[in-house]
Amino acid sequence: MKTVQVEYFAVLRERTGVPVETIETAAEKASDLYAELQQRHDFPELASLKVAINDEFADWDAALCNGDSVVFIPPVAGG
Amino acid sequence: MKTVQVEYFAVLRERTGVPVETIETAAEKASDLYAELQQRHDFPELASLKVAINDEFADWDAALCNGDSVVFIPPVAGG
Amino acid sequence: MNGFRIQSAALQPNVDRAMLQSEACGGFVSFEGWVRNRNEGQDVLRLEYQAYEALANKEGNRIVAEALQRYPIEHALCVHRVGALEIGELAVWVGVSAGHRDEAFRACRYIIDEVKHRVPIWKKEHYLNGDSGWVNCEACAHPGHHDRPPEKSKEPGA
Amino acid sequence: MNGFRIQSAALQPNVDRAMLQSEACGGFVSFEGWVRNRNEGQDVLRLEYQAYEALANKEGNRIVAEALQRYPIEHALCVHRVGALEIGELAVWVGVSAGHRDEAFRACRYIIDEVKHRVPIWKKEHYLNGDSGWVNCEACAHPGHHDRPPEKSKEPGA
Repeated sequence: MKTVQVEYFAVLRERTGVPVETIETAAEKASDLYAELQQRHDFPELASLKVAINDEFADWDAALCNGDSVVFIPPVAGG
Repeated sequence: MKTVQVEYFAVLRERTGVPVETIETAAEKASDLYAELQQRHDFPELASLKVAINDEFADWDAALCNGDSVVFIPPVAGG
Repeated sequence: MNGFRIQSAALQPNVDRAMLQSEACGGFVSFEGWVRNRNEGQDVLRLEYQAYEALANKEGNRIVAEALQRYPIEHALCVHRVGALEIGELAVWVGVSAGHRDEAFRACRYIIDEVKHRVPIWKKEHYLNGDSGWVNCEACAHPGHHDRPPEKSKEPGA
Repeated sequence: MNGFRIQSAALQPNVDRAMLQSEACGGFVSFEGWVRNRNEGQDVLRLEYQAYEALANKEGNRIVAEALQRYPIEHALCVHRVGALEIGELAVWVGVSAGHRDEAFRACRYIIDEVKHRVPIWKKEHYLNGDSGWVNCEACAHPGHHDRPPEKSKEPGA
């Protein structure tokens, strides 16, 4: 088990009701963690999202380490 | 013979030394008038210029009428 | 004075524009994104922008650096607002100064296009009919949340 | 608030920009032409713009009308300065507001390109070395008038 910090934005923050969670997880990869949270919070399908680990874009296959900060990124709409 | 008013801009005004002249001329066409003035004022070749009659772009072949106002237009450089 | 920045205070294009001036520059192009009163056929009351600031600043600064590398320009700056915005307010400003106008136009266009596609900033529209929705998020529609119907558009906004 | 205008007073882009705002517009693009300190390899001290105002206003307004017809934009305005200008001063300003940014960029570019090619306005540059010359006038070079050498460029300036 590892501990990661997950910060939520936009639709994800609306679904969770909190901006940030500290999570104990057995997830190996970012995509595993998303699947876990998707069930709990009724998140949208992964296909339309990106992920950032420690404030940098990452692959969904990237390994999660203890203490990582993770952000799931729904489709952006700046400007 | 007809009387036309010719207004000068840019390099042409520098060559004539005056912004406007009233000219008695036998010139039939705008190009004839330019040829006449070119000799008197050492104007550049006609090919690079345009002409306006009564504040509208005109053909060099346009007939001149008594009382017309004529402007010869060197290459523009606004902006 | 090059880069990207996020702020919650109202943008001041005059102040930022002055920072891009240079005696070597003959051309300056700026883009302003304003909050419209309609989008996708719905009457919009107000907007809310949210940013993942740490990554948005990184990605925004990368985009401006790319523009400076691709085009022979002098200065380039992009400022994006976050928080609650009213109709007509300025949401994003891009300014580019260059020796010649062609490069200024192209670099300005590059920056706003890339910012809209890549920078993690989200926009929630609040509609006249009481609904609201996160723009461009087809997957966000959710019965019971008063989100608007899924969007078909792949192009992010104006 | 659409059109073209010439003025000898300093341009005020903020004032004109405010006239183009509309709640239906999501995008605004502006171009500014500044007086550069160098052109075609020579150090420029100052500039002098001269306009054939009656025809310049007609042609300028035609160009803006063309832009409004060609592109789905809301407002378009171009203001050109005449008289003596110092380095760094604003010589021409174009502003375009539109529902979407693509049209605003394209219409703004169209207007400045056409204005530079078609509107009877002339620019005289005064150089550090004491020479001066009417820009773009290849035929204007004239021994004894301290005009600069003929230009090869067919493209009118920045």
